[in-house]
Amino acid sequence: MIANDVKITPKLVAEHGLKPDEYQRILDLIGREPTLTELGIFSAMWNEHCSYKSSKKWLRTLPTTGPRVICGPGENAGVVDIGDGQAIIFKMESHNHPSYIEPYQGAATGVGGILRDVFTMGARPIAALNALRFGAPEHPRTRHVVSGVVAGVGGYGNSFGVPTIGGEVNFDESYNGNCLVNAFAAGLADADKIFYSQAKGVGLPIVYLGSKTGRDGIHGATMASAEFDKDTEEKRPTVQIGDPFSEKLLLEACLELMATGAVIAIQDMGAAGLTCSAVEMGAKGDLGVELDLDKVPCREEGMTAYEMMLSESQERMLMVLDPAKEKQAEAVFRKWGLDFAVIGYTTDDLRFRIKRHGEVMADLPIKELGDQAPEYDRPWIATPKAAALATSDVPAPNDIADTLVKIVGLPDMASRRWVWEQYDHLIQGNTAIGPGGDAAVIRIGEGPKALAFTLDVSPRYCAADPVEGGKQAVAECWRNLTAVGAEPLAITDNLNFGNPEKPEIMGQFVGCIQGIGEAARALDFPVVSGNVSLYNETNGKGILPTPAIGGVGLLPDIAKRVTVAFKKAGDAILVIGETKGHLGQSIYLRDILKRREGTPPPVDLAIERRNGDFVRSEIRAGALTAVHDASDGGLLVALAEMAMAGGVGARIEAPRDLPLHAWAFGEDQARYVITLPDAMVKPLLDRAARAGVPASRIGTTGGDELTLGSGAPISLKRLKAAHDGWFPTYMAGPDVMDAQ
Amino acid sequence: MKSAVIVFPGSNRERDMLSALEKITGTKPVAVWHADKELPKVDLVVLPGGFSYGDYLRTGAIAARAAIMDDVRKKAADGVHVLGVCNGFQILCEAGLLPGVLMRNSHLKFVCRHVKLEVANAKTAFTRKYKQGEVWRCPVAHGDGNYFADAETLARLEGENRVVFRYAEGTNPNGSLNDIAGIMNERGNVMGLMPHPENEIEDLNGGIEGRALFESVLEAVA
Amino acid sequence: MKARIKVMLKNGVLDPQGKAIEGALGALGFPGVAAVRQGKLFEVELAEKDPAKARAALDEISKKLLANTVIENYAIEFDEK
Amino acid sequence: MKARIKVMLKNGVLDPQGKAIEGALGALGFPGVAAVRQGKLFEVELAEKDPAKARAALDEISKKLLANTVIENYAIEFDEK
Ligand SMILES: Nc1ncnc2c1ncn2[C@@H]1O[C@H](COP(=O)(O)OP(=O)(O)O)[C@@H](O)[C@H]1O
Ligand SMILES: [Mg+2]
Repeated sequence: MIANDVKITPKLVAEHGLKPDEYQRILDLIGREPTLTELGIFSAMWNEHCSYKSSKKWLRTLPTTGPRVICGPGENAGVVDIGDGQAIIFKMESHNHPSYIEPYQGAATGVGGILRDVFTMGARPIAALNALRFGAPEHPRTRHVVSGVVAGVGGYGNSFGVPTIGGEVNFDESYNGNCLVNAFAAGLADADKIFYSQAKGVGLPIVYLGSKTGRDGIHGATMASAEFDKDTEEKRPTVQIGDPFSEKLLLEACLELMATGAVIAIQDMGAAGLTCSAVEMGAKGDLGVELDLDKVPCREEGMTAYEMMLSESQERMLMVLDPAKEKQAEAVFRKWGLDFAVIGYTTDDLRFRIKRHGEVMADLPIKELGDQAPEYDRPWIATPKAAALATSDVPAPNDIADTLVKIVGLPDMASRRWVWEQYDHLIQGNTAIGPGGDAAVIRIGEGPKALAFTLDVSPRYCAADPVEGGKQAVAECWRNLTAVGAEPLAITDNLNFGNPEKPEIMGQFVGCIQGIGEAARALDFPVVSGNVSLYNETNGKGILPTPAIGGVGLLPDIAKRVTVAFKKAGDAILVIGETKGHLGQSIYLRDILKRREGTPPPVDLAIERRNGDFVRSEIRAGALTAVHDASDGGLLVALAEMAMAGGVGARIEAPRDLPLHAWAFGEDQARYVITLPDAMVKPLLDRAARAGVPASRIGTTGGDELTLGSGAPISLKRLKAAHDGWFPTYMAGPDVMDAQ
Repeated sequence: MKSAVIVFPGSNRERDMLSALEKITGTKPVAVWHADKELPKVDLVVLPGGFSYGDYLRTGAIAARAAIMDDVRKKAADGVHVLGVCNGFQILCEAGLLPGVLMRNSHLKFVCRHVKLEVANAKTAFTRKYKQGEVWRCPVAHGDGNYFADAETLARLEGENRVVFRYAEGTNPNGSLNDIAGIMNERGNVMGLMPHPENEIEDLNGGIEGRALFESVLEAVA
Repeated sequence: MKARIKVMLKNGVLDPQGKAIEGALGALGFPGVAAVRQGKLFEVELAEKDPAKARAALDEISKKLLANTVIENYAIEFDEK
Repeated sequence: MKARIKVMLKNGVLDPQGKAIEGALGALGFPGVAAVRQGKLFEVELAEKDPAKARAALDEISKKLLANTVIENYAIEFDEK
């Protein structure tokens, strides 16, 4: 009989984030009242974060397989074959709520969590990226959140020793009370030495590894799925502290241990720590698990079973070990100064049994804990279609040059150097293209193979039209990989939305997934891992729908990579793809005219693919000297970025068939700006014509000014001052901790 | 040339260093564990970059008291070349093998970027393949690279030509005194520097001027 | 007026620094030392002469700047009372 | 026995963190605060019961590890004297 000394009241149930019908489901499942520890376990397993109860139905519609996919969603990270017996393992995960409460530690532990996901599978991390979204710059808390989050991302990754090579930073008032911190990590492993979480074998030791357990983040997982409100203050002590030093030791110890062949199954302790990891390992292997919590290394005295099962202390792992190699395994961990304790064993009775001080504190059916989690088909309303915006309804600026300078210095468009210089993007010595380009490129071993990485989404498009926005995010990701010469392989996603219990929000979610799915299928770009973060709301107001897409691409020969920078004077500048001057939802419309209107630019996936395949084949043939995709801000902004990056100006012809501002700032998709030697233009145009790809020459590089038609030249110096200046100037303001 | 790279808990550029040494010297260096008591017989001992012990307490402080450091001291006294890069430099200062200390960057942020280094003394075992006054590009990646020493020590360092590298052309990334990027001991066989020459050795890095540092030692010990 | 502000991690909050120092002390042969916690100490010079006002000002400064009250506690001390 | 070790930068040693705090205080509208210095505070639990021996041990620990005496001073305090 199981001790049941705490009366489970409806209030207690509600405090655990469980709805009355969900509690009833628990009662039906176990046929008695749960103990407090059991209630805690259910609340951890059945909250949104772990169970995906609102999103599962829709996630199933995503394409997750492909010739290169070794392991899709369902493990700690996705695994993709990159040839030569090697695999790339990657995933993205959010740490939004914790990062708003304590920006430094929230972001740091977010990075720690995703790195662990990757090396748990046997991979040595080779790249980290991060997609960050903050409130309006003028909001009193924004600066503090930015400085803390960036320092936290850097603080963890730099110390751990992974190059942080890219990501995104955006500002919007919808994130005022709810920043987004989406951390991506990728690691390299031998394709035949991947480690999974499925336990195998009865009576085998379950080993606890890493740091000690404290009362950190108890209720963290529940918090991550709860809306913010005025009580947020009280939830503060659940903040977890990251210890990148221990994580680095854990990495080295795990990889060393895996090489000995002692590891049968391994799972990191992330959200809901011991509970989630132990249940997953057992349930996947059709095995029961029995744990004796007295054996768990603890940092604090008098921890209860409840606390130990829900603690989110960082830098911990659970393994099922080959008993014959237990001594050897322990020696490895002792060498690295980490805790190592056998805390239980696998059983054949499919129960999840927890003991503390010799007493059974929980005894639950292990499969049902996961399988029988509630799943919802939440009501949803499709986002109403916005009215298209005619170009004639969008006034031209007085001065194109001034407008361009303004745009390149906008919070969303300015250089992110201030951010990425705080990240060690060079460690490991393989960074071929660092932050600041379309995609970052990392050499694999001694080459010539390399991988490209990028994170993308345009939340304003997703808000205006979730389906097109979802498509666009995937398409832009694909395009960014293509722009450096990579073959796009697969993606991970991080779906950040508001409260799914609201049909309009659920409609955004459903729409975005539909768009992501369509694009992923059309571009053969399967989803191999991901994460969902819901309830990103403050006082009833949701964030912009933000499905961040992380993409990985392969370059067979690193020597053939290209960057965005203009290389020298005298190169011809061409645009690939058609420019129609779509200004709906553009940066120009939003930030210069202060209007959030119209439809986002439509994405034609067939055209996307055709244009991209053409550009990639030209890059691989060595024909191009610079490539940049035209996205946020439009063509002229892309040209300015290429000029600034190379310190080389350009003379651009004005368009004949479009109003100048529509041509300059329209955000039509599937476009690339390329440069090549003058003499090569004719043959390239011929090849483009044969491939049915629109291509036209628009100018020539040279000088230190950007000149558009007969307009006054804009000096690169002036552009750079605006572009480079915004971030440092903004961040020089006072960083006040509790200005809420 | 035989070389050894010491691995402390939390070292994280040891792989970069091992690989650079192998590429440049043609000989595989030995990785030595911090808890070992003795170094193998080598011509060059390298303390690599990283965050030994998480940079907790003070950068390099805990590593400077590691078991292996006694033998590093002994080898240094015997004239073996010792190179500390970034965290390695911090450790050498904490261990008293080099004077002064590396404090938080003046802007209090970690900084990773390429700087310009001026060769302030080309007559050392670590710089003989550079020209005096030569300026080369090299990356830095640190949060505590702000070199500080009292006025007397500083005057001695300058007077004895023991400042080996300086940040040039206004690229001082951390506020260090006299733009100091690297210094050596009196005898000239122990040098520490904050920048990472091991990450500037092949075309992929965008420059290869870090090679000359290792090639200098190679020549010096030949 | 001179004041000191002590900032320490709240109880139960992981202190990786303290932990690393404990480890190092053990290795250095000081086994008798247990439970090291590392905090911050600020020495502040104030123009304000009125103790109540000075305390109020330091309180605000501590909350806004010196201590991260999500994870840290602080205490204010005056040199001469 | 519980003890506290205060570690502060010596006079004349640049304190980038203290400087930054001074700057921020000015910007935040606390002009009355001059000269902020940031130091470290260690709370240590000792097995040793004898005050003299404890002090000697702490002195050594401070010199050997907790303070870099090139730039820092330290002071030892016991909780109950
Ligand atoms: N949006 C998504 N698209 C595809 N797969 C997803 C998505 N969200 C989560 N997954 C997958 O579901 C599994 C569980 O995710 P998660 O709970 O975030 O992992 P972890 O337990 O490592 O934190 C993972 O394999 C993850 O890749
Ligand atoms: Mg995981």
